[in-house]
Amino acid sequence: MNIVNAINNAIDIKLNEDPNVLAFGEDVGKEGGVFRVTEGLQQKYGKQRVFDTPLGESGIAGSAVGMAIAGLRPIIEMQFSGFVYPAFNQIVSHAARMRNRTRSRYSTPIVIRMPYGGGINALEHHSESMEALFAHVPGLKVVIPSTPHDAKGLMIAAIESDDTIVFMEPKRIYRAIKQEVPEDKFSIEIGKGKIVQEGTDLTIVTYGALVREVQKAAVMAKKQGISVEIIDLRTIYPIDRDIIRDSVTKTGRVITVTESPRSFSVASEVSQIVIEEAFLNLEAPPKRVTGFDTIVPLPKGEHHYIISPEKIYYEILDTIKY
Amino acid sequence: MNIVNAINNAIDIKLNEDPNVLAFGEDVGKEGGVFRVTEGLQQKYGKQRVFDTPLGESGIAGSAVGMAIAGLRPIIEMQFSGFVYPAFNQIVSHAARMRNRTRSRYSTPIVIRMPYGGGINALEHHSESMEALFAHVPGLKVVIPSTPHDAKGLMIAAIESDDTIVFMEPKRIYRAIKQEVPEDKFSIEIGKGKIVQEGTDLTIVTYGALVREVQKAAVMAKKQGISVEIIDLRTIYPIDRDIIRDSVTKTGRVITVTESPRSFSVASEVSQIVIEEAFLNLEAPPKRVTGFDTIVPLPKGEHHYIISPEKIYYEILDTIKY
Amino acid sequence: MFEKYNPINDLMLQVINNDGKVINKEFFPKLDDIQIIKAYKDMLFERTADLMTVSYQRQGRIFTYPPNYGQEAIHIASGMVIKNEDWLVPAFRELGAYLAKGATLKEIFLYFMGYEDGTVFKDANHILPISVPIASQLIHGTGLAYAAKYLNKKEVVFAYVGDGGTSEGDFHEALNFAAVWKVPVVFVVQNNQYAISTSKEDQTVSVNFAIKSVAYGMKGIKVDGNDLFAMYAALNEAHDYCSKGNGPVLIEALTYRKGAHTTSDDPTKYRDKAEEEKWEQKDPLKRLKSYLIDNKLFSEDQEKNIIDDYKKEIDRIFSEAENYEPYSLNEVFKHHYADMPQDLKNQQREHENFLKWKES
Amino acid sequence: MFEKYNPINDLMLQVINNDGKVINKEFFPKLDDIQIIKAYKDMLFERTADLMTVSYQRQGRIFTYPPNYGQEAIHIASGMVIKNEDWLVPAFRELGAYLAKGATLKEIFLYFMGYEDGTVFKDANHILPISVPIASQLIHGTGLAYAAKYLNKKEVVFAYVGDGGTSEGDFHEALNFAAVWKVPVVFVVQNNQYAISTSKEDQTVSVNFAIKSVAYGMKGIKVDGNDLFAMYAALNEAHDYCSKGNGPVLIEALTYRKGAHTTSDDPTKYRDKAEEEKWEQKDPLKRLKSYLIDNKLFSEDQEKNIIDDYKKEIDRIFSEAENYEPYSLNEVFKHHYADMPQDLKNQQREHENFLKWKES
Ligand SMILES: Cc1ncc(C[n+]2csc(CCOP(=O)(O)OP(=O)(O)O)c2C)c(N)n1
Ligand SMILES: Cc1ncc(C[n+]2csc(CCOP(=O)(O)OP(=O)(O)O)c2C)c(N)n1
Ligand SMILES: [Mg+2]
Ligand SMILES: [Mg+2]
Repeated sequence: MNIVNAINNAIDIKLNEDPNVLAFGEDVGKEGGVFRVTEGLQQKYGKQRVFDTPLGESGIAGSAVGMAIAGLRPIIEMQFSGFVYPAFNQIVSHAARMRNRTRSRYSTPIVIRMPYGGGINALEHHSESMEALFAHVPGLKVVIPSTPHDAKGLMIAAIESDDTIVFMEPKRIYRAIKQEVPEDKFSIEIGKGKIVQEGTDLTIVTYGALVREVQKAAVMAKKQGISVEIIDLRTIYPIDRDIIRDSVTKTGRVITVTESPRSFSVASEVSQIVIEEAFLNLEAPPKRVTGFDTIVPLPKGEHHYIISPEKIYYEILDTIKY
Repeated sequence: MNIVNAINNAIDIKLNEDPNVLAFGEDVGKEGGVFRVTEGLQQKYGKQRVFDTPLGESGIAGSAVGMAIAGLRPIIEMQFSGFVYPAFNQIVSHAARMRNRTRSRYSTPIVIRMPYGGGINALEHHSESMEALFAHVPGLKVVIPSTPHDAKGLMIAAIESDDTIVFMEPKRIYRAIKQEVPEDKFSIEIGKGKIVQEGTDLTIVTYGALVREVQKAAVMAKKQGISVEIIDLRTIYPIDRDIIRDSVTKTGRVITVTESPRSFSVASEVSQIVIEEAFLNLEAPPKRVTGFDTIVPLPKGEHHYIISPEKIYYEILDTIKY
Repeated sequence: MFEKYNPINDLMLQVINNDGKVINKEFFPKLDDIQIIKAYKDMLFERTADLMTVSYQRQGRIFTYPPNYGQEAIHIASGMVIKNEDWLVPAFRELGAYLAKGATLKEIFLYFMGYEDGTVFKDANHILPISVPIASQLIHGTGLAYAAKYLNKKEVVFAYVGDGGTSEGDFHEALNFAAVWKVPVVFVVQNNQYAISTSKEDQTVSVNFAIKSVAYGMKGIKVDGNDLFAMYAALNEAHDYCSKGNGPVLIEALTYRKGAHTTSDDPTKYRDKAEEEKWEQKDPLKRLKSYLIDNKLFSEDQEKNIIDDYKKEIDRIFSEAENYEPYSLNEVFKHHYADMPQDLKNQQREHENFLKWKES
Repeated sequence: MFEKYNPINDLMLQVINNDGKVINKEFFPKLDDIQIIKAYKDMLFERTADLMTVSYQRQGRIFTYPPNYGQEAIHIASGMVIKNEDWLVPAFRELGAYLAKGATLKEIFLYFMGYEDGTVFKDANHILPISVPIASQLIHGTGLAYAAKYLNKKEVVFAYVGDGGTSEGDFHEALNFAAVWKVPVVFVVQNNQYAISTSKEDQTVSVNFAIKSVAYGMKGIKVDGNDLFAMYAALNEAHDYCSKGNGPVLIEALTYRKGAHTTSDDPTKYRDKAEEEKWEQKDPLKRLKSYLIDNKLFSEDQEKNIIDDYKKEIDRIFSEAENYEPYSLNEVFKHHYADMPQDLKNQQREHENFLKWKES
């Protein structure tokens, strides 16, 4: 299974199991989404449960809020994360707040799916990584898988969660990784990171499509005798402090790698957590390797922006030398 | 002059000086805005230049983009920062990007004004501090004054800037501080912080309505012989690295105080800058004193959320003891 | 009714005139005298409670409050039509409708005193909380109606918005989605002539608000919102229409916000006495009272007594609200997530540590 | 014209039928034969360029591309009506209109090869870049029109959107603001029956798209978008109407997206051959060619030669684009701010240091 299959499989399992689960969005029904993540599901579950909506992100997110209050569990798609902004008001002012506003009377168990991230030679607005925007909003949880296995387990958990989950899908690796994934239902706890690879000299915290790139950089580092521990956050909010603390306490050095703009990013938050949790263990300043504080360039310029394993390796050397 | 007068004065000066300057938004014209920031300006400059719009934030921000392309300099108001989200798409996808998208052919010299922050016993959505959301978006600048003098100088600079400026106004102190402010035009450079008070033991970085609270805490600290240096950032993006570096290099200790939710906040970014710029000078981990990762409670619960001088003082002691 | 009052022709459904005379027998609703008397009393209660709330605010006993007076016919008629299983999706200026749906006045007071508890309406069935971001709630109405249809429930959703709110993009998306999905939701535009200081003319230049329904291929009707009978008739017809699976309806209720936008607002800045007086003639209570008195169903004397009783009751409820339990720190954190993140727990604990230190 | 074709009655302005016969003399526009022949050639150029671009994409020489074919009459008529001082506010499927406005085909190629340079249209006056976030550009059109009115300039704004785009909140706000402000902007809905895979029926249940104008109190008209004469007549009338200070106009141009949504899309998933064939009868080029041939203004032989020339020219332009200068790191940073933050400068310098290290 690749990530697309894994997410499809997770949604399929939940649609099958729970009649309250619905999946909708622009082009989600008949053609199964522009990335085919929901392919075949309308055919299987009917037009009332898996469907195309009019072209309006606010309408999609807002109607999901209403449905959720009525007891349904909508899985909605924003066609690209760059097009979530028209829905921002519904997400921030309502999905994230309805439970608090009604003192837990109503909750909004909505999964807001959206492909995100660069590296696919796309038009403008099709390449951004703005997870920090959601992570800063009280009342939301933000999940980003990096493997088919995790994508399935996290999607099941997201659909079953009574909270609103922003589920960001690293489209660059939608089909790039194939894995054996159990056919049965399983879930992965939201809020827990994963040690992708153990190491002793330096910790790299990352997530999404960059986990693979970090792994490549770690191979380069290994050749120089540098042992890198890699953490895949999997959930951006609530972030897994424990896994970060335990790792950095051990290694004393940390780099956070994210493809988003640098300032006010997830990397800054991870560094803050590190200094809160492991200040005295630090042998070098927590570093961030990120996109620039720029818009992702159109394809011909994107190689400048995209974070290469070499760049990560270069920063590893810098941190180790410190 | 208080902050309301100062901003009114700045807008007045620019309306008078430059026929391309317009000011509009919901209730901005006839009644001069719900906080009276634009009071009297429609009477003075006419309905074509200072006016009420239909109730649509996207329409307000989006039409400002069009006007700016045509050579005008719109100053628009979001009635409260909690109501900016319907305009988020226009701000993030267009105002922030038009210049880059057109390789500097068109720029969007727009000032997006919005009262923000808590402490005024308001209804829901009237108390948030979400400046980090804007600060993370490439292409925007984010300005927050804390005194009448700065409000005027920064507003003049914002109107004269060819960039899109998110101008957040700390409504809690709109009328709380009176200052002598020069009647003539002057401007304050965007991107430069200010040392509010010099000190040697610890740096506090803050902005907006909390500058005053930090000053109170510094008085408490002084009684204990602790000398606090206070930095008012004034601009959130681009943030003034130099002033932070120079101060923390000297004091070795830093706390960032902001009323926004904690995670992924301006405080995290400041800490990151500190560790990038002054790691070896640090005698304690950079700390953040912030709102909770919660929605600002309604007035009866707001005292729990609001950051008191005592709380800041408490954290000063903690950092000094480290 | 929807054919006859097609908004394209800019007609308005009216049943009684300003003097309370029935001018449109065809649409006089099937209500018996007892129901009509009760409706009037409910309007009286709403007005009394509303005016008293404004004065509590002037006394500094509650925070900013958006008064309802002038718009009671819409609210009370809504309350009469909306059934227990139906959904009420409020904006924030529908006091009588909340109360009819089972919200308590105490809760309303609590809300404007600054407690989230006050917008839960915990004993009311199928009601949403007060919604401040203009027009955004309409889409929830569409979603609720989708759920009703999907789950085969006999529910109709009633979602409210102001004249100003019709300009928001969310108004457009809510109505379009509802029409495409053909779901049972009645959108009620309380056209009270103003959005804060912004007049209807600066809001839209369409012939009326009801005609906006045409853009979505849905039924729409303009109704005299100060005429209880007309409002009841239209809402009831809309309920019926929706129940039968015909899809959504848009009702424009023409009315006037007699008071300020909120207690923080000063209407003299943007409207004149002459206009206020013109609308005074159309006051919904006055009109219905004339009808009742003409038909010997009610007397001025009665009114005085009733109001006195109401006042006492309202004062009692208000002091109950004033003695509500303190807002604990726990309440700040507790309701954000079904599964609360450790970070929130830590933040609460840290703050408790600070409070302990502060006390010592 | 707007009275006669009031969208409430769901009439459509058409001037020639599918066979190119004039069926509506009243609205046959004042165009001489030379203009008409040129219009046809421009449509032919657009189609040729468009089809070749799709094939370049198939060869992997450009990235995703949204084809225009089927919609050329709208674009070329627009190009004929839009004056140098007028503004063109594109969505992303108006190729012929960009070219007429002064954009170059080379730029278009550059854009879809992945250069921002390709959307600057630097020699074209008063044109906005291609806009991807659906419907958002319409509000820029309203703002430009406000500026034109405020600055007393004789400019009319033409802003484009698809059928799908009419569902976005921004469509609503753009039209409402324009109507309230009474500013000179013509909104053109290219109703090509689909928004990616979503059919018009799943998009709205209004009678037509032009009728949405009624909600804003503005003029609207439904036009056969595959009929160059009808499109020209309507656009010209709208230009005139706007120029005279009457406020905005909404034009629905009924057409069909003959190709895929983009080169990444596969329409066989959601529409059938029968439908495509039905629309083939209404192809805008075929219809105008029939008219020309009937009137002895053009011959099939000519066409072949013209297309051959076009192909050569297009190929030449394409290789020019393929040899465009490399995209420098500086270009990534340079255009974000008039006054570039130090942070951006630092980030660029750091990256340059890395590149130096990498090379060594
Ligand atoms: C999205 C949004 N923008 C602005 C506001 C501030 N605001 C509160 S009420 C109001 C006017 C509402 O007018 P209308 O819809 O006519 O309702 P009314 O107050 O007349 O009942 C405005 C602008 C808001 N609450 N939400
Ligand atoms: C706000 C936003 N949401 C989603 C998309 C993805 N998207 C690109 S084109 C398109 C369909 C547009 O349909 P229509 O408006 O009919 O124009 P057409 O493609 O038919 O010319 C969608 C959904 C987008 N670009 N912007
Ligand atoms: Mg109103
Ligand atoms: Mg289309």
